[in-house]
Amino acid sequence: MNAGKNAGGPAAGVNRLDWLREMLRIRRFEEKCVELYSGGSIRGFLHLYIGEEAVAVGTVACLGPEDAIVGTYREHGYALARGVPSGVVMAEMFGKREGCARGRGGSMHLFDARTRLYGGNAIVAGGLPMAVGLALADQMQNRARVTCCVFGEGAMAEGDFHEAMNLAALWKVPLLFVCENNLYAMGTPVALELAGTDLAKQAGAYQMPAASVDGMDVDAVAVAVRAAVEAMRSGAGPFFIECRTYRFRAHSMFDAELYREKAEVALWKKRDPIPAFRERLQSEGLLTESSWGEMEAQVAEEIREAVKFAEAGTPEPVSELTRFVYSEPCP
Amino acid sequence: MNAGKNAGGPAAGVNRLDWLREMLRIRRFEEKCVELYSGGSIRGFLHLYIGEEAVAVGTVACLGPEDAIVGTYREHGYALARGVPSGVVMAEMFGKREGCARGRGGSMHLFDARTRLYGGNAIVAGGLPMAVGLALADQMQNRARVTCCVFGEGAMAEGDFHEAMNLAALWKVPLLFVCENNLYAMGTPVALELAGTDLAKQAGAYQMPAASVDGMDVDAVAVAVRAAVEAMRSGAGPFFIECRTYRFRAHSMFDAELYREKAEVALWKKRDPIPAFRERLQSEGLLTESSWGEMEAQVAEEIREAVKFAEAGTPEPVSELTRFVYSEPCP
Amino acid sequence: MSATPSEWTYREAVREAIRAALRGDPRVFLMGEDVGRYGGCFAVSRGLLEEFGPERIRDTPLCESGFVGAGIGAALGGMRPIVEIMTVNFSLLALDQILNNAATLLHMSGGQFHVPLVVRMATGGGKQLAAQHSHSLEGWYAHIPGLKVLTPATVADAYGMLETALADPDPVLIFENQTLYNRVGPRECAPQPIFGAKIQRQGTDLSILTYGASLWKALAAAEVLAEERISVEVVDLRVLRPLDEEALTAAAAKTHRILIVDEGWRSGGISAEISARLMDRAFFDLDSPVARLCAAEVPLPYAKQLEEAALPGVDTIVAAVKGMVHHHG
Amino acid sequence: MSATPSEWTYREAVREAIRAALRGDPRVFLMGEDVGRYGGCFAVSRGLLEEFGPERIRDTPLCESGFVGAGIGAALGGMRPIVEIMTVNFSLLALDQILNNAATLLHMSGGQFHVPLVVRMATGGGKQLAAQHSHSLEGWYAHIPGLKVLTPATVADAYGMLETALADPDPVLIFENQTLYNRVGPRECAPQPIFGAKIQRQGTDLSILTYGASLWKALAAAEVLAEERISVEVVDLRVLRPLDEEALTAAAAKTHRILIVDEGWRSGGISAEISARLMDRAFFDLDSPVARLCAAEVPLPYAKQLEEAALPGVDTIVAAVKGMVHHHG
Ligand SMILES: Cc1ncc(C[n+]2csc(CCOP(=O)(O)OP(=O)(O)O)c2C)c(N)n1
Ligand SMILES: Cc1ncc(C[n+]2csc(CCOP(=O)(O)OP(=O)(O)O)c2C)c(N)n1
Ligand SMILES: [Mg+2]
Ligand SMILES: [Mg+2]
Repeated sequence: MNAGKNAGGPAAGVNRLDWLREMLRIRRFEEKCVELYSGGSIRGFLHLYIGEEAVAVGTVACLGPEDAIVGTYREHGYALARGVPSGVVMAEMFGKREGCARGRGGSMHLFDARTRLYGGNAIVAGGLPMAVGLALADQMQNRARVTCCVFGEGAMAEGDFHEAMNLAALWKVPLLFVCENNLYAMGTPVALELAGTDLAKQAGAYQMPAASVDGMDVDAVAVAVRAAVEAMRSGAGPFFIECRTYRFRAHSMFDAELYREKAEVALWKKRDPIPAFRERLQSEGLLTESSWGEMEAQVAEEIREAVKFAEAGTPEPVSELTRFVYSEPCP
Repeated sequence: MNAGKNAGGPAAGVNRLDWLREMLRIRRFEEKCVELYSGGSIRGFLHLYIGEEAVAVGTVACLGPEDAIVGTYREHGYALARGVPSGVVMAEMFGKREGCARGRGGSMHLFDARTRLYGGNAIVAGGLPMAVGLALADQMQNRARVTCCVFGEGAMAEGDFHEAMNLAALWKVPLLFVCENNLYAMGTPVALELAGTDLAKQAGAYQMPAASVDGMDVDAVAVAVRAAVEAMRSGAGPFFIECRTYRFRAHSMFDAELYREKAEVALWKKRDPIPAFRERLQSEGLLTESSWGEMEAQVAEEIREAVKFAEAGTPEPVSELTRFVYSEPCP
Repeated sequence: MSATPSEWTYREAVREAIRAALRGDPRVFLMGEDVGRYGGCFAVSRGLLEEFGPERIRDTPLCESGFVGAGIGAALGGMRPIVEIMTVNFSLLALDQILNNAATLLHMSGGQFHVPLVVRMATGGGKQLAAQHSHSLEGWYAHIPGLKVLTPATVADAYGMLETALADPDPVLIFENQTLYNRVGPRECAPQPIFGAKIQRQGTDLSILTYGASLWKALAAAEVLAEERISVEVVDLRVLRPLDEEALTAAAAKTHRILIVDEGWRSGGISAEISARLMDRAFFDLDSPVARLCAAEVPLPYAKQLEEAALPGVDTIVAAVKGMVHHHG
Repeated sequence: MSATPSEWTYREAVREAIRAALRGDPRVFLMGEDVGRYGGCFAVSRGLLEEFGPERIRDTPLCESGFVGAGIGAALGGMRPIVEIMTVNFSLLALDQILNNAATLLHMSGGQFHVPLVVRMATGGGKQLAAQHSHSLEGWYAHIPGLKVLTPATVADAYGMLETALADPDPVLIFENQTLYNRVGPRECAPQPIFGAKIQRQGTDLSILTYGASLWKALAAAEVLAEERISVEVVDLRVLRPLDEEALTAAAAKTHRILIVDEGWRSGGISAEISARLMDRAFFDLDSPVARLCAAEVPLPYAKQLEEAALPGVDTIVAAVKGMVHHHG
């Protein structure tokens, strides 16, 4: 399936202004994180999603509240788009008990039962088999839910990716594979990672339908994801979508970026999903300069509040260290 | 590549009578093993190759003495065709020090440095990454050798298969992937094992050339393998060959064969590679009734000698138990 | 399989426990390689496919990491999967899923995501299956926080621990020693606790702490030793994580001499942990150092004579006990 | 990295050891994720690609099982691969290759196939990397026969053990604690033995047995304790398999009190094995039970305060020593 062909504009009832706002929230949130990292409030690994926001926002926009997401260590965007409050996410990165994993997870391990966000998984491809199981549970219990698992193109070299693809396809479970192809796995370009670089074609080996879309275009992502999710909900089995995207920042805070040209980064930055979408909405008459300004202000305010919330939180007490290694007896 | 198309008859200098003899040796050897298993001289797991002999014989026929083989637990055929003396193989199954692994391996773990037989590997697909490394070593040392790894279609569901395919294709190492598609992994039919049952097509996902051949026809196997090996020796990179075959016996000695119809087995037995090839050689005037009789007699004599050799061997002494956990200091 | 009507085999006990669980709870299903059509590689699940169908007796492709991970996900999704890995040796392929996901998710998510997963696998040597099919790694798994590690040795536990494991909200690994499947015992269908050791034979001179297949070797050894007036207590550990520390210290307090018998490798095995706990909690109760009789530290070999020499046996247990009782008696 | 000309960092020492090996032996090559273009996830291999090219500084795709297996095969094929796994946590994906192949092939083949493979990996917590990037599993690996397990703590060992490991005909795992890479030490390019513990500080009241990053915590604690006139001996184990049993018993014979400090989990960790060996070989030399100070048995958490509480620290070592010396003194 090619997203451009099969589908028209956004579905009825969709508020694309929200999509712009979501992308902006993620952007500003992460920019703040960089600052806070320099200041020492956030530690550990911090993987930024800046440049890739259209993928998370376009994907999450097409999921229902009962659907599940299994993300990677580069998952801030999913947590925010999914509705985990930004303060709660920030508190997690501050190691506070108000965080969505009570400070145990940090940036790489955001979890939220309410929105069915199953991580924040930092073993590359390690979440995919689990996602098969979540989808299987829905299938076996006759629930019309879907599960969406996200991974980078680098993950496709791992055996777990293939085992999950094969199981999902064999069992026809409602699982959406969203590949964020940002061209690099840390410093390794996709051509050194995968013998077959036509990623959607890989799905063919499992007889799984697939699409490849412009991951810098939130509309394109949403069109493809919506079609896939609808098909899955009526029992069509799994679906694979490659989103061609790019990370504007370093892999993590420990990356000298020796492996790519500044010019390449600059070129991709011209395709920044946020200004592009903003202009589109403006040209469609859905957004004015002033409503954009308001949006920026609202988001800035939200981020300020998030930081305040995180700062005001309680460090998860050391006395709680051994809690949750095992479940607690039911009361 | 389709084997039938690209290649003519057997290469010059090839003695196809030897192929018949090799298949017969394997067959009679294993029939003897069954007897000996019932008698208790052989224990552990015993996986018979009966019905699949054309694959090993056709493959090994195209390898040079310097080439390497990485086999599975169903590897008697490879050891014998490769020239590990039948007495030595039998001694291994008797747990004798004269065995090719000094009794430590048994049926599933035949090893032989002289003929570069790297197992006998009983973790399904576990030998494949190792085979990539063997081929890589040749490539890095500029040796024109090839490595041949063998596996069942069931192994293709394992992540290790995919990791090995990807590495081999990326690095263009001289590695031949020989898939023995005998339609079952223990009791699981291929349709429940693999979402994509066109196996040669799987190789396409790695941009690896592939062929699918009749694994009951030793000529067809040899034609395909020879073409692949020649290409690999001149730097063409890895190659995948599916050999469509069937195991006539149970998976191992602990298999009630609940999962397949007797009629299906009977049908495949009509395609037994040995009588078929024998008739072909007869019709080509290369074999007479009496030379066949002689061959049977020679093979029977060899097997008798092999058993004698094994029986006369010394049980690997218990005092040697801890030898070879680590290497011994060089003298 | 020569069971009387009031008896059955360990294999049957496991099978019937699975059957009862499947009947009792629609969330329960069994998945693994060849559990269905083939009947299970050790014939444990034979006949279940016919009763429950291929959704609930789910044959998986060969992909240990994939289907264990799928089990974790299914557990998160509200099911109660029983995942069968043919043998512990193959479970290494799934170790990332077991350690980095199953054992970790609850803590890492701040208590949000429970993983009520049961993984069963065969373990152990003694059948001449050589180095890729014979190891005893259950004690090694006991290193991992977040897991519970069960080693049913008796037919009663084979049945009863599964039910309790399925009711547990956390991941539980059940290790079934390959050599026990044909063992016959009373046909009992009661749930059994998944914590706590059990004294299987009372004695006063020395305590053998053991589990799994070795329990029976230890009991046979105790019988032999009784004829020589050496009174041996035999404790079935039953559960390797969490260890029943009270039972360990009680043994030391009672007999003052301890022999641990374990078919796993010695260095860093469960025998080490038991010895270290006794060091910690019972040092002044011990008359002599805790002794360990374990598998030789070699990849288990095929040949019968080698494999037998590599594993603890009744003879070596008897000799070890005599050595301890006489030297320090 | 504030090294004087006669000093360098642990990171540089490892890098230069690799460089020397690559220069000295055409069979040596380095392979792993991001060892080339990226410069190594801990910047260990930065600059090597430029000198040796992409064949010998080989960036692999993400496939731990695949490239560790390829390392085994390359070793069998006459090469001397150094395989880098980014951290021990990801090595679980390769555990089947490590245990069922690398550690097993020589024995299983009756002595025919040696596997001269070196696998390096980062290990340990302390950098707030949470539960999938922080565990210390080196002691766990020490359970496996056929492997050698090295834990260089000093800059000299970081350089010198690699050379010796590469000369070894068997598979060697080298664990580099993440927190040590920036440690500065004398610039020494001598090979170091890959067997044997080393006394890093003499003392008489109590011996601390430790390794890796904890060595430095133990030495700092000894310094603090010296001010209170408690004389602590500090032993760097250096190698976890095979363990230097003589060094363990010598420590017991000298100070009669032993504290093991280990950043791995306690149950079934290397601390258990050391305690059990002392039980076995030095029971009558001990004045008090061997004590263990280990990581809390939890998946290591992200938050600084939690992670610090989970790991042994100078303070907790000091407190443990005082408790032992005063209670039983
Ligand atoms: C199994 C495993 N191996 C290695 C790593 C270290 N690592 C973290 S992210 C990463 C690159 C992943 O690339 P990709 O899948 O393309 O995702 P991206 O980071 O580009 O979003 C690597 C090698 C890991 N976390 N897990
Ligand atoms: C990793 C692993 N999982 C499971 C097994 C048990 N097992 C041995 S052979 C086999 C079936 C393999 O089927 P296939 O690859 O098609 O080879 P065939 O036996 O048909 O030749 C299984 C499941 C194993 N040895 N290794
Ligand atoms: Mg990427
Ligand atoms: Mg097969």
